[in-house]
Amino acid sequence: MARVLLFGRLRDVAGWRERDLDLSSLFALRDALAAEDAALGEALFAPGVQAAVDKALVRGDASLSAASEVAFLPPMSGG
Amino acid sequence: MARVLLFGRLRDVAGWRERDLDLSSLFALRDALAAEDAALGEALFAPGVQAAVDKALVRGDASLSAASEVAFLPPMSGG
Amino acid sequence: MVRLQEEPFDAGALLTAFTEGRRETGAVVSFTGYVRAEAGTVETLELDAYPGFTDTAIEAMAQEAQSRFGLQDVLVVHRTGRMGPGEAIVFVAAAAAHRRAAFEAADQLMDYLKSRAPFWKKSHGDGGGRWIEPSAQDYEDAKRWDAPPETTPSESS
Amino acid sequence: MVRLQEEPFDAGALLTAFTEGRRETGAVVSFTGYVRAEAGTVETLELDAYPGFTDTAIEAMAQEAQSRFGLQDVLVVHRTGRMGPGEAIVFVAAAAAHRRAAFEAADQLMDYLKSRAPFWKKSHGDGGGRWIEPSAQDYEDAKRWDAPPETTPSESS
Repeated sequence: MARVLLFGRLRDVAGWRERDLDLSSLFALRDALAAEDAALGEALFAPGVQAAVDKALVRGDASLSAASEVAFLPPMSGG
Repeated sequence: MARVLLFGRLRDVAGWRERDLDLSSLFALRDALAAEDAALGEALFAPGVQAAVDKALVRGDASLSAASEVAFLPPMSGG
Repeated sequence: MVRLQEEPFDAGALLTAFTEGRRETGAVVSFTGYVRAEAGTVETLELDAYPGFTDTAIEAMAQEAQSRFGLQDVLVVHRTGRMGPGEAIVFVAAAAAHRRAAFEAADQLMDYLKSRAPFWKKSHGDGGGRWIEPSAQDYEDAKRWDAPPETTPSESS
Repeated sequence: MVRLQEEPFDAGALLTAFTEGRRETGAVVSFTGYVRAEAGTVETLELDAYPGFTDTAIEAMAQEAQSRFGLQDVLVVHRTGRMGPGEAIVFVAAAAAHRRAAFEAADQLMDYLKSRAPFWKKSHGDGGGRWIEPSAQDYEDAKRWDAPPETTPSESS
């Protein structure tokens, strides 16, 4: 059960901020979200959207454990 | 009777800050101060020392009235 | 020190606390950023942060500025959540022996914060909500500091 | 606004008053300068001003910065007389719609104040009193701003 967090406009698109999902890799998790919600899928694959696992940015795939925290981060606005 | 004000190190050299002197021009006033106190005279003619009459810097000579305020200003230190 | 908070802050009170008891400090520069009314177009601003990620990223920026400019101390306080016009959103203070270091550090830190800090910003106005990204100017401002320290703007000019 | 005073001031209290009720202001930069202890060498600093001349000169600097950088407001508070280490000697604040103008205005104003303001400064330390003039660095810093506004440091880099 990885915890999934959405930020910025991803929250508006999805209609939620936080969910628990039981998937073993980042790409599998993202594909599952896209399959369930096409608009969110499009937003997750949009340019500039990054993913963090346990508060560290990751490029490419990453394996997830039950305690993992996954965050999807649209382009940052600055402060 | 022009009022004469000294600032910065000129005060230390002269040993006074303010005096009234009855002279009709800036150059005559400066010469009188120099004649009376050679050390002050040297300090007044040192490079960078400016004079103000009625709070405005003057280059060259200026005539003085009884109500004139004359200030001798050594190089400014900044704040 | 970096602090994210939902509560409003008073910039002057932060400056008073920051400047207390500094006998070797010659210069303190502070920056306070506000939500502008922009003739009524911005009603409120909403700022999302990712706790544990956003503050860590800002702490890294603050430490980079501290070591680059030889600061004695640095403070960043940033609000999150909803804010109205006239409310302070960010406060940065830098203490140094000399003023140039304090000015440049606060300047760089603000440029980085405005363009690279992991926040997500939404303005709520007459036309509804709108997500905001850094302006081209913000990106340009931040790039000024990417050259090595030997060629910072003030030293090359 | 320019104020010369013998009394100590609290920079934070000045900033609080300066920032109050600004709905169109996006950025406030403040600078506070302190008498440094310098490992015990400076016991006190004595600053002579010429009332009616010194404040007029600083007012002209403040107005020049205000029009050059399009400031909404500017404040200079400068102490005169005797000050000890750790005491604030000068406070400058600049309010603008955008941060770049506020930073550059405060920066320029400080450079001008440090090199061109009509003060006479004496340090009283272990070795007796010593009159101080601006450093070569102070003169160089001030010269950065003498070019026309089109070529200020930040815009040319």
